[in-house]
Amino acid sequence: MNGNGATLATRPAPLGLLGVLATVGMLFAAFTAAYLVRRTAADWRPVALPAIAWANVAVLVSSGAAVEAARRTGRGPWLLAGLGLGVAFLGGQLLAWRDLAGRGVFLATGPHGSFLYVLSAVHGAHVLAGLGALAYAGARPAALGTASAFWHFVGGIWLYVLVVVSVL
Amino acid sequence: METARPPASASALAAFFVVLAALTALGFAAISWLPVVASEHGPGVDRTIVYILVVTGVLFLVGHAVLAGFVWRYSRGGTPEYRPLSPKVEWSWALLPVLALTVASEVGVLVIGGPAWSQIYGETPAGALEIEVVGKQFEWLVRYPGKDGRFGRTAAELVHDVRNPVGLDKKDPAASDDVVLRGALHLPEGRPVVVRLRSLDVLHSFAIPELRVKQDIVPGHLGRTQFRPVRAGSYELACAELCGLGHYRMSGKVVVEPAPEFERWLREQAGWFE
Amino acid sequence: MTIRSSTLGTPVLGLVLLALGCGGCGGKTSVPGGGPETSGGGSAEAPKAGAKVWDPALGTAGVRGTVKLAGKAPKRRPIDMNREPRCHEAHGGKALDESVIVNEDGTLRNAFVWVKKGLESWSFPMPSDPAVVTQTNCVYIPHVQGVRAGQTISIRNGDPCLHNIHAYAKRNTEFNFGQPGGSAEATRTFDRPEVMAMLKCDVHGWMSAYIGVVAHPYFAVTADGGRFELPKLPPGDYTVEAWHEVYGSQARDVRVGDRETREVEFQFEEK
Amino acid sequence: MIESSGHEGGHEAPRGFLRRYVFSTDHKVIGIQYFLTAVVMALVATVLAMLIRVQLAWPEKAVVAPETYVSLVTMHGTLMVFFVVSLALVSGFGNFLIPLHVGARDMAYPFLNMLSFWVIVPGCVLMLASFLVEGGAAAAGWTAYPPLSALGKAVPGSGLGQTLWLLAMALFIASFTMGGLNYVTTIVNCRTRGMSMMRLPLVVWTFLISAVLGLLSFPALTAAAILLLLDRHAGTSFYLPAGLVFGNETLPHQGGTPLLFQHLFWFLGHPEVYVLVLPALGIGFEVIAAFARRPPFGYRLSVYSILVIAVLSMIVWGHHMFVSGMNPYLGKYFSIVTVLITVPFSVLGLNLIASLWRGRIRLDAAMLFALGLVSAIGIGGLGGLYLGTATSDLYFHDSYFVVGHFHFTIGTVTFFGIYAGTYYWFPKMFGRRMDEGLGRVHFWLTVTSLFPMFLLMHYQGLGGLLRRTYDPTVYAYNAAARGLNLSITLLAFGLGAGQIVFLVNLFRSMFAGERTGENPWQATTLEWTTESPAPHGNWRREVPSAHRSPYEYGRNGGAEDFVLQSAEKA
Repeated sequence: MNGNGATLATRPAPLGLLGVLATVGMLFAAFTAAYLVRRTAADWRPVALPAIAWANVAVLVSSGAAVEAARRTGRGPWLLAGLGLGVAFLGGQLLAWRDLAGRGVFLATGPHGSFLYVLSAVHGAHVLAGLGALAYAGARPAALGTASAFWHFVGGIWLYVLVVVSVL
Repeated sequence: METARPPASASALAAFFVVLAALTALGFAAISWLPVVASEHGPGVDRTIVYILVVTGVLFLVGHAVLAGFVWRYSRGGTPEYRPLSPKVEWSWALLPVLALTVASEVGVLVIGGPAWSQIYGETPAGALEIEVVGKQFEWLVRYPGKDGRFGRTAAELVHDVRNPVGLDKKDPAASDDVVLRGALHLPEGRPVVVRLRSLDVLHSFAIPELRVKQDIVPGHLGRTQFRPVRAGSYELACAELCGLGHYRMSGKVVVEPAPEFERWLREQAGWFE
Repeated sequence: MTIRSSTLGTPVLGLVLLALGCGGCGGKTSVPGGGPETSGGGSAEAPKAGAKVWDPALGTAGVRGTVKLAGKAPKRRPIDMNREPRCHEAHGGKALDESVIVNEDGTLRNAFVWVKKGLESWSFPMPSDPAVVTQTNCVYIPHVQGVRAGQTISIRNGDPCLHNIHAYAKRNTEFNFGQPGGSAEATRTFDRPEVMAMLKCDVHGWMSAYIGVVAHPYFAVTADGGRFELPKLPPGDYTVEAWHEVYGSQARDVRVGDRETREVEFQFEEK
Repeated sequence: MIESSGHEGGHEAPRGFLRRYVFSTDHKVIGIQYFLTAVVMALVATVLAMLIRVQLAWPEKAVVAPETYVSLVTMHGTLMVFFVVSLALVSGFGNFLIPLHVGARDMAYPFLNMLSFWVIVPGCVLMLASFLVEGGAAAAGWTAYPPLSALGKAVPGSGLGQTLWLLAMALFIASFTMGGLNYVTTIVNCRTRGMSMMRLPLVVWTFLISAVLGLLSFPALTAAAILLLLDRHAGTSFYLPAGLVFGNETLPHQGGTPLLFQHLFWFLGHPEVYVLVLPALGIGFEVIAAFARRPPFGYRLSVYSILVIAVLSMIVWGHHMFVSGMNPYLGKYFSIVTVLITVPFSVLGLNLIASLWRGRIRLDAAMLFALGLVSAIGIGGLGGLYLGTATSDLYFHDSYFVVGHFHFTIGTVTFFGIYAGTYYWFPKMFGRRMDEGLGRVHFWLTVTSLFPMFLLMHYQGLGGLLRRTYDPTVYAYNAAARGLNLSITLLAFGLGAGQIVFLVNLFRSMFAGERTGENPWQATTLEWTTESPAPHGNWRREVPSAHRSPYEYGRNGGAEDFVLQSAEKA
C-alpha cells in the first residue's frame, strides 16, 4: 500500500466509503428537513405517487440482490444483471416523471410534486454514480465490496425517500 | 543561558498586549454610545450588555496580563523542561475555566438576560395598542386600524405603490377607515404596543435602537413584536436586514408622545379610502 | 466618479486572469444601454429590412383628437412626502397623486396615444437627441412620455437624495440602479417597442413614470385640453390606441388619405 | 470505486512540467496550488474591502454605486470565507501537512485530491466572472437569504450574478467534500507505525475534526442551493411565499418559507466557522510549542475540547436567527447551548497561554503571529458572548459589533494561523526561509492596524451602527459611531500595506530566500525528518515511525533541547 509498508497498513476504502455515505446521508437529511418544514404550509396538496414507483422499487431491490450475489460469488453475469436492473430503475424513474407530467404535475406545480422531482433527480444522480462504481468494479473486482456497499446504500436511501414522500 | 533582560522584541510584544488590553477596556467607554433607552424592557437589554461587558472585561484583562507577563518573563532564555502533565492534573486544571465560563455565560443568558427576553416574547399585556408595519423596498408603511378599531382585509393583488400601498380591500368596510402612513410611526407613551409585521417583497428587519427593538420581517409570515415606550421623544426606525440597494435608505420616523396627544393625532388622520 | 459593477468587473477579472497566467481571454463587458443605437431593429414590430424610409417632413396625412373621461373626476390623493423633507417643502406640503389628472373640461391628461398598427412597412430616421427623465422634488418629469425603440434615455437626478430607477418591462430588459444625490446622469435604452414600460423609485413609493417605447415617431401624450396630434403620417390604414395608467387602453381603426387629417375621440369611464 | 493508490512500489517523481506542477497528485504541490490560488483570491477580496472602506469613509462622494456596494460586501465575504481562508488554511495547509505529519507518502486518494483542486479552479473563475455579467455580482449578502437572492427584480446582483455565485459555491462544496474525505481517511488509515491517535500533532487533530464537520454540514448548503436554484429558474416555491409584490404585480409563488433557507444555511454556516478556526488554532499549538520549546499545555484536554466544540457547533446554528421570527423558546435553547461553546474555547485559549509557561520563547515571525492569534481568540471568543446571549444579540444583531466580532474569529484568527503557518513551514515548502526582518515589519504593521480597526467596529456596534449600510449618515442616532469610519478606513489602508510586505516577502523568498536544511526550527514532528523541500513521496528513505509524543521540546536542556518524534526510545 503506502510505499515501504511503514504505515498502519489498514485499507482506507471502508473509511472513505463511510465518509461518502455520511455526507450523502446528510444531504438527504437536509432535504428531509426542508420537506418537513415545507409541508406545514397551507398550499401543501399531496400528489399520488406514480404506480410505477413501486415497480421501480422492486427493480432496485432486485438489482441490489444481484449485486450482492455478484459480490459473494464473484461472478460477472450477476454484476451485469445488477447493472442492467440499475439502468432499468433509472428508466423507470423517467417513466414515473412522465406519469407525473401526464397528470399535470410539473416541477413548479405544487410543493409535493416539486419534492418528488427534486428528490428523485438528486437520488438519480447518486444512482448514476453507483452505476459508475459498479462498472468500475467490473473492471477491478477488488473494488466490488466498496461499490456494492455504496449501491446498497443508494438503494436504501430510495426506500427511505419513498417512505418520507408517501407517508409524511 | 538565562539573561537578565528579555530581548527588545519580547518587551515590545508584551507592551503591545498590555496597551491593547488597556485600550480595549477604555474603548468600551463607548457603552455611552448606546442610544437612550425609551422602552420598558430596554434596561434589561442594557443590563445584559453591561453584565457581559464586566465578565468578558475581567477575563480579557487577566488573560492578556498573563499572556504579556509570560512573553516578557520567558523570553530571556533559561532552561525549559519537558514535563507533560498527567491526565489528572489536566482535568483538575480544566475545572477552573469550565466552571467559571459555564457559570458566567449561563448567568448572562438565564438570570440577567432571561427576564427581558420573556418580556419581549411573552404574553401580550392587556390594553395594548395594535398597529401594523409593512416593510417594502425601501419604505416603511404604517397602518392604524382607524376609528372602528379593526384592521380591514388586505390582499397582495391590490397593492399599488401609489394608489394602495398596503393593498387595502375597498370592499371590506373595516378597511376604508384604516390609516396608512409612509415612514412615520406614532406611539403613545406608557401604553403597551403590539406591532404586526408584514413584508411585501424581501426580508426586512424592524429596528428602533432607542426602544431596543429589532425583529426581522419574513415575507409570507405575519410577524409580531411588542414593547412599551416609556419615554416621549422622536426616534428613528431603521431596516436592519439587507434588503437591496436602497437598504441603507430604508429609514422611518418614530414619534412617542403622551397618550392624549397621540389620541388627538390619531383622530385627525383620515382613512386611506375616506 | 461612481464605480458600478460593470466598470469594476473588468479590472478585477483582468487582475485575476493576469495572475492565473491567462492573458488575452478578456470578455466583452455588457453595459446595459451603453450608447445610442441607430435603429429599433430586431423586434417583431420593427420594420422589416429594406423597408421604405419615410421622411416625416413629406407627410400630409394626420390623426388628431381628444381623450375624455366620462363620469365624475376622481379627487387627486395628496402624497405624504414627509420622509423626504426637502421634497415635502418644495411642494408646499401639497403634492398630489398624478395617476389621474382630469382637465376642467373633462378631458384626460397623461394619456399616451400612438399608432399601434399600419406603419410596419416604413422605417423612420432616429432622432439624435436623447429622451430625458428627470427626478425633481421626488417626482418624475415627465410622468408619461414616448420614446423611440433604441433611443437613448437620459436619466437625471435633480434631488440631493437617493433615487433608484427601477424599470419594469415585459419585452425589454429590466434595469434597476441607484442614483445618489449629485450623481452624474445615466443613460439607458429600451431596444424593443413596448407600451408601456414603468419606472419606479423604490425609495419613494409614490414616484412612478411610464414610458411608451414605439418603433416610429407617431405617438403623443395628452396635456391641457386632452388633445393629441399625430401629424405627417404616410396615407394608409391605421389602428390608433390610447393608453391610460388607470383606465387601460382603447383602440380605433382609422383610414387617412393624402392631405387628410382624421379626428378620433377616445372616452374612458370612471366607475 | 476509488482505490487507494499511494505510491505503490517505489516513488518516482513524475516528469514533465504539467505532471509535476499543474496536474500533480502530490499532496505538497496541491497544497501549494491551493495556497497560491487563495493568494490571488485574497488580492481581489482585499481590493473589494478597500472599496467598501473608501465608500464608508466618504459616503457623500458616492464613490461606488449603491447596488455595487451590496455586491462588494457580498463578494468580499464570500471570497474571504470560502475562497481565501478555506482554501489557504484548510485545503492548502491541510494538504501540505497531513501526510507529512502522520507519516504517509501521500494522501489516501491522490487522484481525488488533484480533482478537488481542479474543481475549485472553475469555481474561482465563475465567482470572479460574476462581476462582468449584467447586474453585476451577487448582492444578497454572503448568506444569500431569499427572497432577495431568489429574485432578479429585488436587486440587480440577483440576476445572472447570483446564479454564478450558486454554481461556484456548488463547485467549492464538491471540492471541499473531496478534500475532507481524503483528510479523514489519510489521518485515520495512513498513519505510520507508532503514530497512535494520541500521538498526532494537534494540528492534525484540528484538520480531522474540521474535515468531519465539513462532511456533515456542507450537504445542508448543497440542498439549500439546489432548492434556491430551482426557485430562481424553475418557478418552484421552496422559499418563496405567496404575495410577493414587485412593480405592483404579484408573483405567482405560493407557500414557501424564507426561514427554511436560513436554517439550512446556518446549519452549514456555523460549523463552517469552526472548520476554519480549529485548524488555525492547531497551527497556533504547533508554532507555540516549537518556539516556546515546551510541549503544549494539556494535549489531551485540547483534543477533548476540540471534540466538544465540534459537537456543540452542530447544534447551535439558530443563534444567527434570534431576531428572525424563530420561536422564542427555540431562541432560548440556542442561546443556552451557544454560550457553552465559550467553555471548550476558553480551555483551548488557556492551554495556548499556559504553553508559554516556563518556556524559552523565541520571537520569530511565526511565533509573533501565533501569539497574536492567541490574543485574537480572546477578543473574538469573548465577543461571541454578546452575540450568543439572545437578549444582548437583540441589540447587536446585524450591527458593526457582529462585523468586528467575525473579523476577529474567522478573519484574524484564521489569517494569523495562515501567516504563522507560512513563516513556519515555508522552509519545508520551498527549501528556503522567509525574510525574518520583513516578517517582523509585516507583523507590526498588521497588528497595529488590524486590532484597533476591528475593535473600533465593536464600538460602532455599541453605538448602533448597522452593517451593510452604504451611507450611514441617513440616521442621526449613530452619529458618534459612524464618526470612527474615517479612522477605520485609514487603518484598513495600513493593514493593506502590511500585507504587501508579506506578499513581497513570500514571492521573493521563494526564489531568493536563505536556503535551509531539514529542520531549521529544531522542531520535533515528522515533517522535519525529511529534506527541505520535501521530495516526492516525502521521504527518500523509509518512512519514519513515531516513537513518542510529537512535542518533546526542552527534553535535554542545552542546545539540542528537543527529541524528534521518530527517535527511538533508548
